[in-house]
Amino acid sequence: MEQWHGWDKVSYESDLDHQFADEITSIPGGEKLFSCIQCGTCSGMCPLSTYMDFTPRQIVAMIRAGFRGEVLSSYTTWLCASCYSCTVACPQEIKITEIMYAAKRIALRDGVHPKRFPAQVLAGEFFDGVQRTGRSNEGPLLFRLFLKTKPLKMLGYAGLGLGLFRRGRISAKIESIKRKGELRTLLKTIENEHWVRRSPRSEHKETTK
Amino acid sequence: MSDSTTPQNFEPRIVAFFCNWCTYTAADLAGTARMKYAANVRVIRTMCSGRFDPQFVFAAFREGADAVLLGGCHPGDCHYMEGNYKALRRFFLMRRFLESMGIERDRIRLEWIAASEGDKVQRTINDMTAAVRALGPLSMEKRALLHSADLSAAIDKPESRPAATKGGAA
Amino acid sequence: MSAEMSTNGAPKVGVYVCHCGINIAHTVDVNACTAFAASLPYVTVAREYKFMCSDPGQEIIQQDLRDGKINRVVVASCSPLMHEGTFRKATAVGGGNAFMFQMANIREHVSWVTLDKEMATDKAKALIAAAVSRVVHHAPLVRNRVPVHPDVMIVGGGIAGIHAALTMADAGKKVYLVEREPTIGGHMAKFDKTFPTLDCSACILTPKMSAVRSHPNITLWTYSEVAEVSGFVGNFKVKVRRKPRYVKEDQCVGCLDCIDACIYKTAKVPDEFNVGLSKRKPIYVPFPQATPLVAVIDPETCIEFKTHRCKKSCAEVCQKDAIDFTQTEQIAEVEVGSIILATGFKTFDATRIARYGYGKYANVYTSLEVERMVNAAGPTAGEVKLADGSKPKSVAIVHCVGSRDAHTNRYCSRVCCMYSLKLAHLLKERTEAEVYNFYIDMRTPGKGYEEFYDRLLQENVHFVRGRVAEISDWAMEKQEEGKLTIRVEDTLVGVVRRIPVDMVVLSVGLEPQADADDVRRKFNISCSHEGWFLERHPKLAPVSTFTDGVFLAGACQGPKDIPDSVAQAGAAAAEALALIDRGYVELEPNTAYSREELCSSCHTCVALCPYGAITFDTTKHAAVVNGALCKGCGTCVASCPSGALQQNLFTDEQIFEEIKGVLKYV
Amino acid sequence: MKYLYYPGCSMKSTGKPYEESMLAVFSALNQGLEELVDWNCCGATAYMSISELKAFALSARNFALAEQQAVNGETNLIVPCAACYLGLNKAQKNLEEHKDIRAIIDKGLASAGLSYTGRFKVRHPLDVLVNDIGLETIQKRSIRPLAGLKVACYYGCQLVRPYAEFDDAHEPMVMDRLVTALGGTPVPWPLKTRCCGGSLTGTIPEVGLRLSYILLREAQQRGCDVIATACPLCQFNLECYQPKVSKMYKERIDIPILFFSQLMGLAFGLDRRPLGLHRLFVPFDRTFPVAAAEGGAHVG
Repeated sequence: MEQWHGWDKVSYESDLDHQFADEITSIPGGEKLFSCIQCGTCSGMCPLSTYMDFTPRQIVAMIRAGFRGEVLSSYTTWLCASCYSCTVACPQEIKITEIMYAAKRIALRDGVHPKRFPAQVLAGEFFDGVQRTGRSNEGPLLFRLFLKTKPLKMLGYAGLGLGLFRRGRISAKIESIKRKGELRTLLKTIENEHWVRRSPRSEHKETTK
Repeated sequence: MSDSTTPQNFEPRIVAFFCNWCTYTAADLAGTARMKYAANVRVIRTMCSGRFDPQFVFAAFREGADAVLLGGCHPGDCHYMEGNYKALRRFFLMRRFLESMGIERDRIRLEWIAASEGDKVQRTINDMTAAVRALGPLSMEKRALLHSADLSAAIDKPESRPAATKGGAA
Repeated sequence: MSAEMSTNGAPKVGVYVCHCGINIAHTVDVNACTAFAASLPYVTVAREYKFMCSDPGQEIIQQDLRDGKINRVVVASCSPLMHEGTFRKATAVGGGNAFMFQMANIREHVSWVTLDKEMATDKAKALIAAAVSRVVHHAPLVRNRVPVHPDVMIVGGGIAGIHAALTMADAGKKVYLVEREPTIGGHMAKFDKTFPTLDCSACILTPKMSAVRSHPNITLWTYSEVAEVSGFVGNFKVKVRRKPRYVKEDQCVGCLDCIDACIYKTAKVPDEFNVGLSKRKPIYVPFPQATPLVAVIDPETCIEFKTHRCKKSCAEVCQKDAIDFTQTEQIAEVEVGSIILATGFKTFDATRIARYGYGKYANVYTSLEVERMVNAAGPTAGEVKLADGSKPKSVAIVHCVGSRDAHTNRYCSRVCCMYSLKLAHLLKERTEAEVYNFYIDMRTPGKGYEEFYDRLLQENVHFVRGRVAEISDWAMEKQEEGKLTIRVEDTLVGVVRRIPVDMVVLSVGLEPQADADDVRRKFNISCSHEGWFLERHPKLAPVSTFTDGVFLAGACQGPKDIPDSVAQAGAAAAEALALIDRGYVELEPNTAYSREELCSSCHTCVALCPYGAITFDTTKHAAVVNGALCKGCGTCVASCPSGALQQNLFTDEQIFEEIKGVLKYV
Repeated sequence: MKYLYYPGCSMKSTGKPYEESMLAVFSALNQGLEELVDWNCCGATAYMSISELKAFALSARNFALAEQQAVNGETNLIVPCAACYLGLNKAQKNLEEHKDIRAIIDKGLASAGLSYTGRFKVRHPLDVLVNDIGLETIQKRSIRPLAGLKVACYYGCQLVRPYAEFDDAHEPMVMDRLVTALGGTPVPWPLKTRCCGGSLTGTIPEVGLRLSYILLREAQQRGCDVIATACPLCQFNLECYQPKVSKMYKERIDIPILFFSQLMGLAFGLDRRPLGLHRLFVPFDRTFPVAAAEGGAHVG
């Protein structure tokens, strides 16, 4: 079925983004990424690496080498369940889980994430809900999520939803904090700072210029 | 942090006294490992931190230093058995004396840095330089005070027989 | 001796600024520094040169001295710990006094650590000014010579200690070899084969062990530890604690009848030599080639020591009456001129990595256990067996256990790749099992090492590049049931693999001995971050320490294999021999002295001196310093309220001048 | 010592039986918990995919509120949800280690009339029960020891990683020790910290459910009667999808999933309803007789 059309596997330097690693490693402690020895402990520990298109180790290598497009559009980061087994086992103390988050954030911002998974929708819904009410409301959240992503599958989960409802473990009521204004002010102030963190490496580059 | 009265381009001058066996060696190691750090610290070597005479510190302030850093071997590691303990006892007294003259605490520091701790030299010097930069230059009035003070009387030599000094310095 | 301005005429200082190739010149403006130096008081000559430490560089200084242009020398270059000796000598050769010299460290403390050129140049100038203003107040000094005791002590009887001992003894020196265990031989005695040649470890080691035993120049003290060290280079006094074996060493002939006669008919105590894989009796010899071949009684487990009611069949059967339950610890005291430390290493404790299941799963072994297992003289007579007695059909060898990991040890243990390859070969040979090696990087630098790797690649051993993530007993499929499953990313393929095996060998790394920190304090030396004994210079003085007369051999200085340990032991022996054959050491003249007329009789200094070098002379009513005992720390000087005590090379005046100089100009 | 209690959103919905049983157990031990007033979402994991800084801000508000509320000098914030435990700890670590982050969060808090010093320590109830209250007390209180009950202690991932200091990140033991003190038998199994699938069960079910399946299958194969959990999401994933998992892998999966606090309540002899046992999907009906001897459980 697959037909070979011929491809060019060379990556030209002009295809790569050498600022990408600096952008990713601007997270606190992110510079440890450059210490990677490519041992694969992360991938071996990861319970989800077997489903990923690139293993976590490969993602680290790709970030370091500047494969921006490939990293941001890969499924790997969206398959990360944030279980931190890679992070605590990494012999070089690279915060791999946080690197995954950083890649997810950039992919969402740039709109280049893979469209197959609804993970980003969940993230977005969660975000909006919390901004509004100060709390996450699992019932309404799940409801909206399924409406947005797979309305037909809703039926399959309807039983579960009903079961939860009957057992008093989910409700349609929206929980909210009292002092919403306080939270809004806090988040607004931070937003207005338009703060961008720099990686130590990119700062170093600047000072030595 | 930076105070509006502090000139942005103020580069503090910090005099350091390092013992030969641990801290001076560590500073050499930082060099060999090409660790970059602030150029504000100038090191004077003695054989042991036990040689650090409080008068050296006062002299440094008098002659224009904005801060003084002392470095010796970790407790228990002194090449001469216990010179660093003597340094510690003098340090507390000296700092109290300096504070009484209005010289800020952050301008004098004692650190134990082992021969293998090049990174600690780097960290200590960077931290201290930043702290002193924030404090600004030591004022001429305070320097003048050090000129006039009868230091040998003020700093009664802390040593006496070991039994009598057990239990701390300050 | 006074540190007043010398009688050597008015001070004429020569300043020499070194480029050190581009090491200094790249960051520091050498020309600006030289011009600056020329402007300083008393400076009559200021020059710069590419490499001051080279012969032509030294010649420049000597010529200026000979021409009478200068009588004091300042070299601004590297650290005094690097080349102070070189330039002092050059000063002396040029006709000056070696101590009319001062160094400004503008490499380690300036050019290598500063990014900004302007700031680096300013700092260099300040350090040069400090040196100049200090050297003006230098006085000529003479070095004292003390004789070197010709005997040597070697601590540790592994291959490094043994080799050093034989080298020294063959050169006619008297050697005390002190070993903590009941036998010498160390780790090497536990191995079956050695890489890369696969020659039998015992075959090459045991002849050396018996040579130690029979050598007339070697006093062998096993089951002994150094208790205390005092003195200094050339003249150390060492106290050695000799633990009781309860068997007279000079009587025991090594027939081992006592062991057979012990009322314990079966061995019950875990055998230390076999890392717990077998049992021994309370009276035992560690292994058949133990040196000395003398039994030891372990009082912790011996019935006689516990109940005093044993019928003592061991003593009954001994024809030489060598058993002596009344032995007590003895302290032996000896004088030696030099000491070689060869205290070795310990292996990493694999229980620290819970994911690898050591201690939880019976068939997870450490490499040292497997070394014993494959040894024909070991607990299984060379057979590789699982916990249930069967032969493994598949074995995983896991590299880098406790190495290259921030959670355990960051460093590479250096020997594990090669010994893992060796074990892979031996396991294949003994069991015909499928053998897997899991490695991060295959490190085989060494003569014949890469060739050995190449050989293994041809021996049908599997190599998977990836650090093992976990070892567990949960099965995802039929094949995995009842096995240990390795989960690892095959990084060369980019796929996570699960590999079921019968047996796991954890290639544990090397660590400093548990008591390395106590030992280094005893000998007054330093340790690196990881706890290895610190050499004086990693390249140029790898077997010396910062304490003169104390040398290092073998793995106590860092992970090392047998060839490197032996080479280093030879080097340490050569350094010690050089010291002994010179016959004397020259001491730094940085001792304290008393200006008796200024002493206010406060006695402060007397109690402070850790060496008892200061006494109070009641006739002179002044403290006096015994220069032979003084080590030159200067603590007394800093404490002297009247300024009566001074320290050569570090007088108050010199240091005050240095402080002034370092701040006055820049 | 008094504790402030931060529930987090899940404890009020899917994790309701967790909250009910935990409060019941603490009160049975005479240990009061005071709920943090007007707490907000911790910032949790999904939030971090969008704005890490805002996630820190949300956590910081909770800490600021706790500091306001702590009139009796409380410094411990009990956080039962593993995701909140991680989120709050992470925020605190970053505020402590990175001055730049601290500065901006401080600015935000100040604008809302709040302040943060960082004196509160985030504690998981397991940590508090075992290390503050003590297993001896718990054992004494266990009048109906869980004799013969084989328990797979499942810690999940975010409880022990990467910030918890009270136990090992891969081989934690506190819950095992707790179950032993309750008179039950913890079954050794190697998956106690392997991820249950987390939020992937909702977003990428074919993968998320497989992770749950692996755990359920292994626990069942080792003959466990029950899996004890310490996180609302873990409990939800392992329990609620059992029919789906059974269908997907054509294998009967049927094992009760309890919160450790529910097991404690049973051992303490509390009624079933206040422990939220009626809210389970896979029923757990076992009862345990009162121990014969005075003083409660006999633990070997």
